[in-house]
Amino acid sequence: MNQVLDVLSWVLLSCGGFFILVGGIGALRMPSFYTRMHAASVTDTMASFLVIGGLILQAGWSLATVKLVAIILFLMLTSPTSSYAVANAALLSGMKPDTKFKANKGGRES
Amino acid sequence: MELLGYYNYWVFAVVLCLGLYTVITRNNLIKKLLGLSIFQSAVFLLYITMDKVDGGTAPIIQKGVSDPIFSNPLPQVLILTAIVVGVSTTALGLAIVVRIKESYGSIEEDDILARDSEL
Amino acid sequence: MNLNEHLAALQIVVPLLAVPLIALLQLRRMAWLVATLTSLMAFAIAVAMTVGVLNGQDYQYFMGNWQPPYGIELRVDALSALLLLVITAASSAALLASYHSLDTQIEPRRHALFYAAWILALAGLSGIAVTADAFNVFVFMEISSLASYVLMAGGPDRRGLPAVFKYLILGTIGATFYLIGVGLIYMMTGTLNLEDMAQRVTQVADQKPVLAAAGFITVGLALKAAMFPLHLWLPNAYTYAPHVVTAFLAACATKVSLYVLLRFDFLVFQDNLVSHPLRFASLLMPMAIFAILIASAVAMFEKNIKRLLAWSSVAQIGYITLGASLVTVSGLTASVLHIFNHALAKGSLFLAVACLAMRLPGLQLRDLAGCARSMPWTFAALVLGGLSLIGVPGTAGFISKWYLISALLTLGAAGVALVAVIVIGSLMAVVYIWRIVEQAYFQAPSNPAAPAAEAPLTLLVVTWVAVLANVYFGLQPALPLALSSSAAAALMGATP
Amino acid sequence: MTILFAVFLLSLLVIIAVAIIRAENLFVALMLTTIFSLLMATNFFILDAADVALTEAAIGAGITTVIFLGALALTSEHEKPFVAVPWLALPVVAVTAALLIFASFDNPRLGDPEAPIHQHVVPWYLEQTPKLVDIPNVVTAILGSFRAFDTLGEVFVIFAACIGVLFLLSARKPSETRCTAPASVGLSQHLIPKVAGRFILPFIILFGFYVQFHGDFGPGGGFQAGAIVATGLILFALLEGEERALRAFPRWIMMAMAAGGALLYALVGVAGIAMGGKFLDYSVLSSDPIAGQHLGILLIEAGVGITVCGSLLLIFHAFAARESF
Repeated sequence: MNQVLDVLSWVLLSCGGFFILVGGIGALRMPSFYTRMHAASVTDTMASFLVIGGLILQAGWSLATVKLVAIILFLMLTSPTSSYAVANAALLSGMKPDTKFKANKGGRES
Repeated sequence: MELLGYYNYWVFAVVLCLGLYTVITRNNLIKKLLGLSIFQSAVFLLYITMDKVDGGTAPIIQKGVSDPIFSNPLPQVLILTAIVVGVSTTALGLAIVVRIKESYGSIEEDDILARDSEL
Repeated sequence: MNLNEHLAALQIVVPLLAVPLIALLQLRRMAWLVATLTSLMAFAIAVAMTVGVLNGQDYQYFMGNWQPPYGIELRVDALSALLLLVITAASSAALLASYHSLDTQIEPRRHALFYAAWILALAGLSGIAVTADAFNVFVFMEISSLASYVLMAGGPDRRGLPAVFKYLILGTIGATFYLIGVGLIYMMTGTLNLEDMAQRVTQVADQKPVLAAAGFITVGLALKAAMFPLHLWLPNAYTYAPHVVTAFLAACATKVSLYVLLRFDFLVFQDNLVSHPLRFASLLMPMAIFAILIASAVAMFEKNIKRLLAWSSVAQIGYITLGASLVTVSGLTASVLHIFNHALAKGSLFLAVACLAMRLPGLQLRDLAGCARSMPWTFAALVLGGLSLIGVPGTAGFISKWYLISALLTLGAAGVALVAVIVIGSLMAVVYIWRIVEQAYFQAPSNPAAPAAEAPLTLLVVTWVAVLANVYFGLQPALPLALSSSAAAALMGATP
Repeated sequence: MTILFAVFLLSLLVIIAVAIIRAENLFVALMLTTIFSLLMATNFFILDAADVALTEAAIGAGITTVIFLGALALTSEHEKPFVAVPWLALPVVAVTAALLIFASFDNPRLGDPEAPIHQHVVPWYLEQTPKLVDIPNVVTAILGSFRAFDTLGEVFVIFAACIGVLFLLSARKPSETRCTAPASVGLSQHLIPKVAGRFILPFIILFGFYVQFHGDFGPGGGFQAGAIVATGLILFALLEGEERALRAFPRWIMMAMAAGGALLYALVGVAGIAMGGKFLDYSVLSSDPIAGQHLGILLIEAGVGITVCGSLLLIFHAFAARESF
């Protein structure tokens, strides 16, 4: 049983790591501000939930688990809010979202 | 591995000097204060590096753990003080910068000097 | 409960207790009253301890009743007693003067905060003088620095703000260097108590970190003490500060950093670093000579009276370090004595400037023409203070220069050359003081905005008390002399 | 393993420091400084300094950033492009770094249990704390009792900063820069931050109190707690706007807190003298010395927390209210 939990937690942890990597690459490579933010939000939500889920499995039934659950709840509240605030600030400062799918900025596509 | 034991001291030296460099060379007063806070943070690293003992834990005595190894608590106490000193200095510096901006209209050192020599 | 044994702690605790009270008082006259009473009380404590020290009492105090090196130790010996006298007396005199002088410079509703900062500066400076713990010195150094930035930024001239900002940056760098130095020594010895440190540094086999520590501490404190190439913050910060603040801080702020420097170099390093006296002297002496010559020369051409006196302060710090750089008992005696006497002279000069500024806010030298006729008392005080600064016999300044010269003459030929430096420096002081006298006494009044009346009476009385103290200690130098010679002996006593 | 992780974090620290210097937008530089502080806090945690890590995160990364933001709003965001090549500064700084690195080879290696600082003074603290003070967190014992005088000084440092900022920012503005900006309404027009913020706020304050009273047993204490509670109240001001925040929590309460906490600390010390001990001697406060120590530490930690919270709030509001001053 312990073995299974251990494997499962490592799977979760590595998946979390993978999504952090994806989010990082996305934040660097995406074409516009809003798409970058979209990519970065993967690290906020998916990746951190997976990592903390893995950690909970590692911790077992202890005080640490309670604290980790509290962290998840806190993240669920704050990270969407902060993303909203950033996007809203960008919109207010005059950055227009690209609605016409002109992804070929810089002539990368033919 | 032996050399890695000194890595902390090198980072302390490099970060300290980066901070000092910013303070000396930049004209912008807020940038100077940012440099100053990096400069101060580097010293925190020096003190905290000293406190580590191999295999030690944070110096909180727990019942039932026999013969524990603790890291050194004294530098931690000193740095708690230094952190508060740092934020106090920064706040005061920023208040002065705000006043400078209001009376000179600029926070660049060369502009301020130029405006004083106009008088 | 015997209060006498708690005096060392009360020296700091009384001002610290007063600070929150003053900050809460919104009535400015009340704030002034509480601040002045606190400062006078601190002065009384300092006097009581000086008497005790002269009678051979040792004021050693363990904070929280924890033995050093585990707890923080306070210690008052002759050197700290002398410093405490200077600090508390300067603060009390300047506070009494501020009753009138401050009204023209700071809006009344900000006075309570100003006085709170003042008493914080007082507490910080006396804390540095009292404590015997290297890190505790840093804490009180920061209290006094933060408070003095605030005080100096209070002036009405906008040029004061960049000047204070520069002081803040350099002061913080200085304090941080000091902190690095203390950290390095702590790393090698494991203690923060100065006495304990002095004993344990001897056992440190390898000296590289200790040497680096000595360098950092010396440079850091030299920055705070405005020693010669590191004095750049001082002239403008002093010039644009409110006048009473200049009188207070010019009398004691830089000296307190010098005091810590002397403590560290003579108590901790002296005994332990190979050829320390030689290194110390060879580094400090050229700086001291340059300070005396260059700063005096700059002062000769200065157009603003306050800035002129500020440059003269840089030169006078040179005299103090010159005495210390001899590393002899007589040199140190002269040095410590000059800390006391220069505080007297500069304090009374800046108080006289505060009187003058009541009627002539610009303080430009050319506006002075003929002012001595309408303000005879103010100018008489300026002249007497100036004479003490120059070192004319009969004034306090003479005594310390006399001791400095006799200490130098024991060195032989090299000493004579150094005496020449002092004589040249004093002659330059004659020139810059004469420029004020000439304008004020021998020029026809040309300025239409010339003052018509004398400064307020209380301000004049305080100034004259300070000036007469110059004369008194010039004729009766027994008290400062006893303190400084026993301080010098104690400092040198660390060497076998 | 840990050491490799530490090396990675430290290298990141250097990279971020370089990035801060190179950033021309001050806002960007400030955000990088916050990251720098958080990384620093992580490093402290790896080096077993949990208390310091918590403080650096709360004060270095949190409060400092907020104060900087307040100042940036009043000044300008862009740095003038940097032209002059610093021929003098570069060698000076390089030589300092080289000297420090040179001296470092005689420093004790990281984690060396034979280092002098682990031999002298500190063993006494670790040994005597259970007997004399009897609280688990040795850092709190030193901070609150053995070196309580330093901590008293520290409280007055932050109080000095608070007095200074209030004094400087209560000066009249030069007439040409005076403007009649409308009173800020904060984020009250924005639904999502408002709802989320209101939901989190009580938990932040609760956490602050936890840190305050748990300081004897784990990492935490007055400084961290004061900063955390102040952060919560600053969040309230951001959500509801200056005006409402000041109506709910007026300036005189903050001033009373800042002054009262400092006074409380000093008076506990004086009580030591009055009851026949030394200044800050808690053992005489109660018939049982250990109970006296507990009482003393509790009181002074409360004083620290109250002062820090009040001072930081006053500093924040001084910057925030300057616009419409």
